[in-house]
Amino acid sequence: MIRIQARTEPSSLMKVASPLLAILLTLIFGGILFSAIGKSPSQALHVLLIAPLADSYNIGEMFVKMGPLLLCAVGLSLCYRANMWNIGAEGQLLAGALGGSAMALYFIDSDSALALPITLLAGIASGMIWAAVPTFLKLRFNSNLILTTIMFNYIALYLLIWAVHGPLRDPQGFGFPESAMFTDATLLPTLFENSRIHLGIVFAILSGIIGWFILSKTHLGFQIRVFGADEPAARYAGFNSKKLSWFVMLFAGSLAGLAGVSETIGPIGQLVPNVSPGYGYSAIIVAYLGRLHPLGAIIAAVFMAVIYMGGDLAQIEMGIPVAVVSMFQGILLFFLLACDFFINNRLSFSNQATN
Amino acid sequence: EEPLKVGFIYVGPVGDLGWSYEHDMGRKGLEEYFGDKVKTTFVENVPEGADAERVITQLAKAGNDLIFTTSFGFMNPTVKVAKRFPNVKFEHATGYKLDKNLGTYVLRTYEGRYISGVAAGMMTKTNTIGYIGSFPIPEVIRDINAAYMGAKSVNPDVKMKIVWANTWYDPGKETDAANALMDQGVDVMLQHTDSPAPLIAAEKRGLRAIGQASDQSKFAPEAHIFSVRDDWTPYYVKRVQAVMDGTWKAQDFWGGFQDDMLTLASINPNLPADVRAKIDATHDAIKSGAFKPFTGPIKDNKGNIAVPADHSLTDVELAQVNWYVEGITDEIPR
Amino acid sequence: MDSDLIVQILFAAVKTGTPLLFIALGEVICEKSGILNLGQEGMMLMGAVVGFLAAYSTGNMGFGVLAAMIMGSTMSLIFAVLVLQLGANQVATGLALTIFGTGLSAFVGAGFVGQTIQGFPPIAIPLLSDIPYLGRILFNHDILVYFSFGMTAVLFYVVNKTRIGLTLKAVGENPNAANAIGIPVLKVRYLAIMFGGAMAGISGAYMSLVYTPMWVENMTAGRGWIALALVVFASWRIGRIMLGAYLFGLASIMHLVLQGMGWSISPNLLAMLPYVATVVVMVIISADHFKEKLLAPRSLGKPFDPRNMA
Amino acid sequence: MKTHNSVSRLELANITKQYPGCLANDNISLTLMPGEIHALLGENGAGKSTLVKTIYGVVAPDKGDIIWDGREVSIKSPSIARDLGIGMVFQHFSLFETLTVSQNIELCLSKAQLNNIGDLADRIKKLSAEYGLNVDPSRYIHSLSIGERQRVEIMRCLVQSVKLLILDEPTSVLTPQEVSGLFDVLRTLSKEGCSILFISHKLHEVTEICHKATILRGGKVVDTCIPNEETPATIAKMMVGELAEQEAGYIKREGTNVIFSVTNLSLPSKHPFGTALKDINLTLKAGEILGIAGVAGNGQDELMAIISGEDARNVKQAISLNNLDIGHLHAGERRKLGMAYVPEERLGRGAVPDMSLTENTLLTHSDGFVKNGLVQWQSIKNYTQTLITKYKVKCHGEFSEAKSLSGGNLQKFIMGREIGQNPKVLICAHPTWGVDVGAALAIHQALLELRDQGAAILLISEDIDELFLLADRMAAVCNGHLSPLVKTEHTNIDQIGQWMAGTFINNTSVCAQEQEAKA
Ligand SMILES: Nc1ncnc2c1ncn2[C@@H]1O[C@H](COP(=O)(O)OP(=O)(O)OP(=O)(O)O)[C@@H](O)[C@H]1O
Ligand SMILES: Nc1ncnc2c1ncn2[C@@H]1O[C@H](COP(=O)(O)OP(=O)(O)OP(=O)(O)O)[C@@H](O)[C@H]1O
Ligand SMILES: [Mg+2]
Ligand SMILES: [Mg+2]
Repeated sequence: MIRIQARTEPSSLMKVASPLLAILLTLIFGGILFSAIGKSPSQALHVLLIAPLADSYNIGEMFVKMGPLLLCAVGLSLCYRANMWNIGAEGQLLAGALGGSAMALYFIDSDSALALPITLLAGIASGMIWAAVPTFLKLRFNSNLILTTIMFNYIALYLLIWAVHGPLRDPQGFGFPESAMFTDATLLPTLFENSRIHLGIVFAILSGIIGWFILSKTHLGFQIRVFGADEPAARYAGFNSKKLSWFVMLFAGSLAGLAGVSETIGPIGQLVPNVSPGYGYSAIIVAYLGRLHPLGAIIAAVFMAVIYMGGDLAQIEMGIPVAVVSMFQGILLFFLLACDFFINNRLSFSNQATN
Repeated sequence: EEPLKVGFIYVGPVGDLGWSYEHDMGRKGLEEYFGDKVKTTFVENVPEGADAERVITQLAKAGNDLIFTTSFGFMNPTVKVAKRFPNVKFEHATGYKLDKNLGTYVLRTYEGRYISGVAAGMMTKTNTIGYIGSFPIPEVIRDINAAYMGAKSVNPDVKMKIVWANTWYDPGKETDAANALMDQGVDVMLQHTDSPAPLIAAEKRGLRAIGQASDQSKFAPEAHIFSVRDDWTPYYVKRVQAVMDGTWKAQDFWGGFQDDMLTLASINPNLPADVRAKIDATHDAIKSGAFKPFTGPIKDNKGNIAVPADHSLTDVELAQVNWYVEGITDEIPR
Repeated sequence: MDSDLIVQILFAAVKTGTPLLFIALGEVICEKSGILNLGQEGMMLMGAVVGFLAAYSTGNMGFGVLAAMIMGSTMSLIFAVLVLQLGANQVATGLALTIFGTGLSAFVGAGFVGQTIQGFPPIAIPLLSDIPYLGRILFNHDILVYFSFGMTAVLFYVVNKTRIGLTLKAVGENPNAANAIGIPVLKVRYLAIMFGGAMAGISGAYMSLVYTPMWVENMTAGRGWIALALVVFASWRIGRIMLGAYLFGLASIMHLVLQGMGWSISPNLLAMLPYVATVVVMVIISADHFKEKLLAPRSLGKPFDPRNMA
Repeated sequence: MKTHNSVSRLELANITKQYPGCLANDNISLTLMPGEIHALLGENGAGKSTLVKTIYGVVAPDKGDIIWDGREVSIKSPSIARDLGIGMVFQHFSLFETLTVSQNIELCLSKAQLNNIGDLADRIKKLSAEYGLNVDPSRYIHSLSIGERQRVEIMRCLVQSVKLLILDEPTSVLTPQEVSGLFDVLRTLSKEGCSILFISHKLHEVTEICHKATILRGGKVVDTCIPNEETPATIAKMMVGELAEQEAGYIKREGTNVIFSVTNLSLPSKHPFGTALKDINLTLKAGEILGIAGVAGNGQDELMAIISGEDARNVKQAISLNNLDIGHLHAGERRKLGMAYVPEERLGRGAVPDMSLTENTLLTHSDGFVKNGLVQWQSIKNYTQTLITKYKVKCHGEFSEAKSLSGGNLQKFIMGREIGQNPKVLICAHPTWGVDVGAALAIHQALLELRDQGAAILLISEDIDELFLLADRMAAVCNGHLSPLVKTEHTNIDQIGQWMAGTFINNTSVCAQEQEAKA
């Protein structure tokens, strides 16, 4: 008889093995799915998971895709570690894109060396403001953070759409909702030729390392972890909960804002209505896949970027509809979540309790 | 002989029954016409942000000879990719940036909209027609003007209420918008959004509506006056043929009734005879080129001359319409 | 505005609020048992597509609704197994369910885009619909709207007056204690989650069978998220959920109505209205600390594993 | 007393329960006669709670039989246990705060039982009167004091006529008066033929009321006895396995200068059902232990919160340390000035369950371990190891998670951590609540040692015996009022007991009245 038993201590082997097991199960399941719709499973899985990393162009694009995911996810990891249920990375990202673009347009005729840093700062500040309002409402009026951040996502979206149809619209753009293309002074430099990898990706990876450093090496990070794991203990210890809440929220807001501005002055090069295909929401998944660990988020962001790209490639190369791809992603996530069960539990194959 | 590879990139899902759906119908028409002389590929649901450039690049890298990028937001990414792949030909819908290997193509939807206005102006009993706008871009502003001029030409007292739904495609919201208009006395609905929801809403109330982009008659057998159908197939066939013949050149193309890219579909047989006759007459005049809706003198709603007498707006001028014609009391939202 | 227009607007507010009402009712029951399911959007889409397919292929609308409810709870069962049996994180599992449901619904519905069905006709309730104003606002709807009225009343009764309601609250407040006195915590949570799924399913069916009787991808357009906000907004009270759903319905059509009346504020700014209004109302309501604390299910979102029970 | 009957009420045979990493019950057998009050004794973690949960159907045993009234039964769930006539009062209460008393009781009854009872509220009122339990069926649990909550738990068992009542450490939260009230109820029940299984760490209670006792150690039955033939000391020996040191009495001290004081502190409660503090005045001298007695829920938590700064409301003038007003400082700042606290709840407040002992050291002890905002993990680790050795904390090592420690060991660790900061003032709440004899002794000695080094200690406890043992001066709280402070030698249990009931307030029982009004 097979029985489920709780482990005395979380298994560190399974912490590594469980994602691998999940991927294996997904491959099997995905294979069945693809053969069911009449596509070669091996080819489909290759296109979905390997092809995105198969050549230098694709690898570069993978980094481009992971950048905003990672920036948002690192901030969210810290928030969730502190029990601040910030669902608002999307809005903070859009605010960053909006604020940064406004600044980039202000510098449109400039070649000042300060234009780029100021533009970045404008984006960061806008993201922080967008995080600050729900934080303030929570701390001052006790409003539910999940709710206010979701609402602020929508508000940011409409604000951005309004701006791009109105004040920030390109006067030479035939009335289409796009800003003028930014000039070099405010564009993020790319790092390699023939690739869109830009400085924002360096920021993203740095943010992961900084997030890890804060959490595991600093007293502030320790306080954040205590605050999230056990709020009464944090209060007992005399940690300043308001300060911690502000810190994680503003940190997350600044990173999401940086992600937003980096998209507009990076690969896009102008403000458009669709800056984000939902990075702020996907980042929630990235944060959890990375186990709310900033370094884990780096790996998770790579992984998510790969399957998003794989989705597009699967359409191009095999005509697999995008719907199947998002089913595949959903299944993968289910398995990842399910396999974590074995970190704290194991199967035992006897029906007698042993000593 | 290798088939010609043609790539498409859509902003929405092909199942949206609207813009992307119609382009995909065009792609299917293309396949049907050429059989195995072409091989088409499409990518749906591509966001108009940083992803677009990658997907277009990947289509180019996958060996496509001709790539249609079918949404305005793909303009700058297409321009960038076109520079890097000089041997691949690109066509971008609704944009205005050209290059040696990059052409643009636009529908003269305002032609259909003018006929819609004529029909609506004749059919309205409350003298109030409604227009659901998506976003205030030139194409939509232009079409609002065309519709209103059409209505005014047959009914001098007609008023038009405009509601912006802020979406190209959200059946729920379009229903809300249609109901909001009909609550306020509108009895004929026009819409510049893509779902049949406004027709369904009109059908439920026993009022009238006009289908947009595809033949939407079956959603509202009673309410439906006619649909102005977008048909991309003729254009796609023509351009693919040009590539096959080696005659393809980048161009800025505007297509309408004359090019069979717009058609009146499923005109309701129960229309009064005079209405039917007027619709046919207007359609024929536009199709033959005898009548161009934006022909002066036209004043804007601030009283300025927008189109001088005896002048018809050129395509470039049409692309820049950012005023409402006289008689529309609203302001263009900013 | 004349009274006629006001009546029409309120009528529309009820209609617009109905899908939100359904899904929020499901979510509130789920949350009362201590489970936060962010998979609303996915379940709702599956309800919409399956409801449409069933109604389309059988020609029977009632069958469509039933199928949507079954589908919704089947989807929620995936969530339930992961969260309850395997102790997976609720937030992440819910989001995964949304991604999965979005894809699966598009896949399932691909062949049915552009098909039409008849939809539920409005039924004026005799006598009640003759009440001045109110009759036209409330009693001139289709059968699903009446079902939502009935559902609200039943849930109000069950949650506040019955043993089932007590059990639900007990499990949501303190699953360990509930387990200790012999309440089958997991079973209660399974049922609550599946009820939530069924309601999400019917909410989706309302979109595809009544509101705009057709299927298109992603047709729920974010209503699942709004429902989550509504539950908090209503402080987990059934009556307030109904009010909130209609208020949100009203706010989301008001900007269209105002435009029709010639207001020249940017439509994009007007479109923020419902969201801004929600935040403002929320701030006003939640200023009352004490009540809020008593009403929120105390174990919401926290894992519970009977095997680890001390 | 016992109704002698040939059939036993309950018989346990070879009950075994394995938890991951721990054999909680090892072949336990036990017999219980009708009307018998049977004590279950043992150190922390001996397996007492596990055994009674098995009987109540909350825990499924791996092995063993349960024989009820002569029939073998399988108790798969609490509802089956209740149908048999078994009722249980849990060590950690299983009440729902947002529900009323009668709703809580209803949840424990099956449909059939409910129908038998008729009107539940009436039945509760009737039983209330009969047993002197004073429970109002319409009140919400969150508005009840701990003592009242326990009466609800007992009421929950009484509404269905119980044949076996299980009480897991029922007295640890009661005043002496409440304890004797409880014992009256238990004796009445016993006379009616109800068997009682009684778990307590207070051995004199066991000798007072129990007919028989079973002693567990490490999950095994190690002994049985007739308690009134034994003394607490001999029973303790059976439990621990060696002769426990007797705590006969410690030297009392005078204290030197006043180092900490609270002056005219009045404060409304933050929580809807908390207690407001009313004109509290107290002084605390270096080198003394000031004990504060009181029934739970009379303002101790509020007092502790405002003194520690967890309650962040500004009471600048009211609290001073070394003649410095500190009432406006937040908790962290007060710690820096030399204050330390041991809270009542050790897991979840005094320590973070999922963090290692090393991390839990850093929780309150960051002085010297944080440089430029960076944590010096290596030195904290070393320091934690010394704490573990010094206070004989039983654990795998400094990396053990706090939740893996038993209550007593965790308490020793927390005491050690707080004492290790050389506090000028230590505020300590219920330091030995639910802790076994051996651990309690160690904790007492640590407190006395700290006092003798010149620290001022404020000891809040519900255990009067402990207060008399340790405190140099004493006071009592009742409904937010603080009684006068007296030297321990100058008072006695009786007077403190009366003060706990509020007699010091205008010499009348205002407290009782106010409590009435609150209800
Ligand atoms: N020398 C040390 N001694 C004890 N604990 C340490 C030491 N160095 C780091 N730590 C702790 O070990 C962990 C290392 O940090 P890490 O970034 O792995 O975070 P974590 O909280 O353990 O994350 P997770 O548990 O998700 O892996 C932190 O908890 C940190 O407090
Ligand atoms: N759910 C559980 N999982 C793992 N171990 C457990 C669990 N519950 C109890 N234990 C362990 O079983 C042993 C017996 O625990 P139990 O609660 O029965 O002790 P106890 O005698 O009641 O102690 P105390 O006097 O502290 O209440 C302890 O070592 C405890 O850590
Ligand atoms: Mg115990
Ligand atoms: Mg204990």
